[in-house]
Amino acid sequence: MTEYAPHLDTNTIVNFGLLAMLLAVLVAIVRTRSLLAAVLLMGIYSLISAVWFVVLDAADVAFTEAVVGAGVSTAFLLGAILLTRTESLTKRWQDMVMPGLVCVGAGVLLFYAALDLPLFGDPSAPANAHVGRFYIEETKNDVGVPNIVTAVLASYRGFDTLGETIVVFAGGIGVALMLGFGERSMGDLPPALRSPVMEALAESDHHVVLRSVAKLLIPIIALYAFYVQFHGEVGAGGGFQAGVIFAVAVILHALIFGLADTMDAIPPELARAFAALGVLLYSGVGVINMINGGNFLDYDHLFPLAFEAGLPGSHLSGGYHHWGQHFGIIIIELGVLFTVAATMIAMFYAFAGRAADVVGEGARG
Amino acid sequence: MADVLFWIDQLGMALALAGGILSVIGSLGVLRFPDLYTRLHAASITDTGAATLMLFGLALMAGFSQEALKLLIAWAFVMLTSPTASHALANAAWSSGQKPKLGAFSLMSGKREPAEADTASGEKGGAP
Amino acid sequence: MSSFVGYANYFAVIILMMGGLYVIFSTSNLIKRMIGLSILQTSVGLFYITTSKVFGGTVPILIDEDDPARAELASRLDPAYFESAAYDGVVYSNPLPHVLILTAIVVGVATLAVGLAIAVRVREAYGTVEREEIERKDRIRHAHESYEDELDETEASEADA
Amino acid sequence: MLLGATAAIMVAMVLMLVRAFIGPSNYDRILAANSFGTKVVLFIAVIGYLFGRPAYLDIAIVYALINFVTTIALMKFFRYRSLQASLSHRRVGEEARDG
Repeated sequence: MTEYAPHLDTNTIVNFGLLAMLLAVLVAIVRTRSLLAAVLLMGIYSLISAVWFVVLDAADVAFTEAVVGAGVSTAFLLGAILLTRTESLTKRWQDMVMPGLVCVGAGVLLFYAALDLPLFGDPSAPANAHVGRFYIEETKNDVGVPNIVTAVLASYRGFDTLGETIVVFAGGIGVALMLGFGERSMGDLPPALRSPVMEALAESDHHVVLRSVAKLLIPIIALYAFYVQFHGEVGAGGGFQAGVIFAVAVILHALIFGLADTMDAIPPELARAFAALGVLLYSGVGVINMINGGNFLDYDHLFPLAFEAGLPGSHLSGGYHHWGQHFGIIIIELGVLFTVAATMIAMFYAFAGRAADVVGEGARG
Repeated sequence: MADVLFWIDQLGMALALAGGILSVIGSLGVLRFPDLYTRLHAASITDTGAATLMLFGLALMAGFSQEALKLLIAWAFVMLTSPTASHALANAAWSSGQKPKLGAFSLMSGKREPAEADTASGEKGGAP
Repeated sequence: MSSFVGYANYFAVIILMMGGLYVIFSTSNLIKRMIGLSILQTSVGLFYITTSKVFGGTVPILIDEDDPARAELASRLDPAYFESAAYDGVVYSNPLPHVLILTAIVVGVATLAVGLAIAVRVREAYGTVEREEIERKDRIRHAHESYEDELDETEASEADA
Repeated sequence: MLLGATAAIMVAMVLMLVRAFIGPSNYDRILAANSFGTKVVLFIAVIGYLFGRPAYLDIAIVYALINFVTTIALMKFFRYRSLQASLSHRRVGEEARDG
């Protein structure tokens, strides 16, 4: 086998170009004084890294980073800035020297350590040659799903993904415990507490164009979320990305039609219920597998073996279709969709809904 | 038949290149124009123009396939969202009191206010 | 030249990591530090995906036999390299790091939201999100509480004296 | 030719980044972010064909939608400093009158 020597092709050149852009945005984020500009540059930073993931053949990761990085985390950061009322930063050079030295020192050590890593793109690197190769070869006859990443995420590593779904659910509970569910703000706003800007809304802006386009777009985004969910095995996509896209559709509705209308449409109780339902659905599939005699999340036992053998082209009767795996992956991806979408919506309600308390803040020291 | 497909591919690539050049011109415009409203013009018009050229060029290369449909859907969304975002941005900037530099005028009264820029930044090239 | 291409990605990712770390250390504003944290998390994702890329590889989605993309992708690689890296006619990048980073990003947003919620409550409790002022107010509060404890002790000792 | 289109789009992205960095007012930065997002949609579509595997077009579509939502969130934040206020006339009208 010829000794692998990395050489420049278009993929590598575009990769270096994007990394240069990332470094430029990083310098801008470090130097900027206004917190709002930092949030905006953070959106651009996650956008460039999403494109960089696309260039390096990571379609699912690019999907998640594009949707999560630009959409949801910008909304949370803006909500937090609104609630903490800090918009400009004070910078003293004294507290720049020591962190700078520490980071440069750590960077030099990491550079030295990076010299032992395999060359960029080397197929015979231990990770790519043995472990990665196993999953590329075994997916067809174990799970029978074209998208290897979804197969590993949902079937080989199903238990870990259950853990991650519960982590997202726990994050939602944590935010709800600290910021409430946003219902308190939906009470009638006493005039004293109304922030002056609300009056400015009354006559000057009427945003007709924005409202009509939003009315058109919101159902399309929600529909696209389900498309991403159900074609998760064939192309790039899956439960996580679909959940966040659905949450972004609800956030767009809240941004344009006001949180009150959105809470009428999707009440916080519904969001709480669906978050729990998703985790229940996911672990329920595991229990069904155990009832049918398999391990906790072994979807080959999703259906009783006699029933699955009877299905057309099933791998038990000579074909190569893993019906249990297909349906198992779809159902748990649906569970992940419910949990992630409901948790992101509940978190947005918590951040956006809490503004009214702070407006009248002066009560607590 | 093969050379027809070849020429369609070449036409598609040429359209994509034209779209790329148009977006570079648009970005140059965004950099060089004096105030927000002219930059909005430069950005949103060339965005939709470059999107149309490029996505149709790629759809030509994709032929009758699922990719071509996805390209057209992406084109439809860009045409729907980019002008709306620019409109909302202009509306927000205008109502927050950011006056255009060249020849500011007031909507309601219809008469021409002296351009704020003449007094504020003291530029010599005042409104005609 | 080839050793530069081999390590350049790692160096760029390390610079991004250190940039995120610097943002966390140098600012006193809690929200800006959360932004530094998410830069650090994203750069870890970049590092994992750098190790997963196989030269000339494509998205790890299995291409079925009759797809014309197979010939297209095979034509781009020199045959000697192709035999060793390909799996039934196509070179795929390593899918495993993608799975890890996919969930890391979603969990990262959940923890970002919890961190921001903590920052909001800190703001409501202390009236500020700057680290120095929070520490100063803490010291004042401790001094205040220790003074009250002394008062209680003196009253208690007088009561039972 | 496709390489030329990719290079052109990358140059356009860099120029848009420059506007995002120096943009005097925050509205310029939103403009730069919005236009940057649209250029990224085109860039993803082109490199799909440049590398011979157009598997990323879903990401281009998703990005056309998400970019709009981010621009609206930023615009509403800079202008109204509130994420919960409604922009629709009906609701605002009632609140203003009886508020």
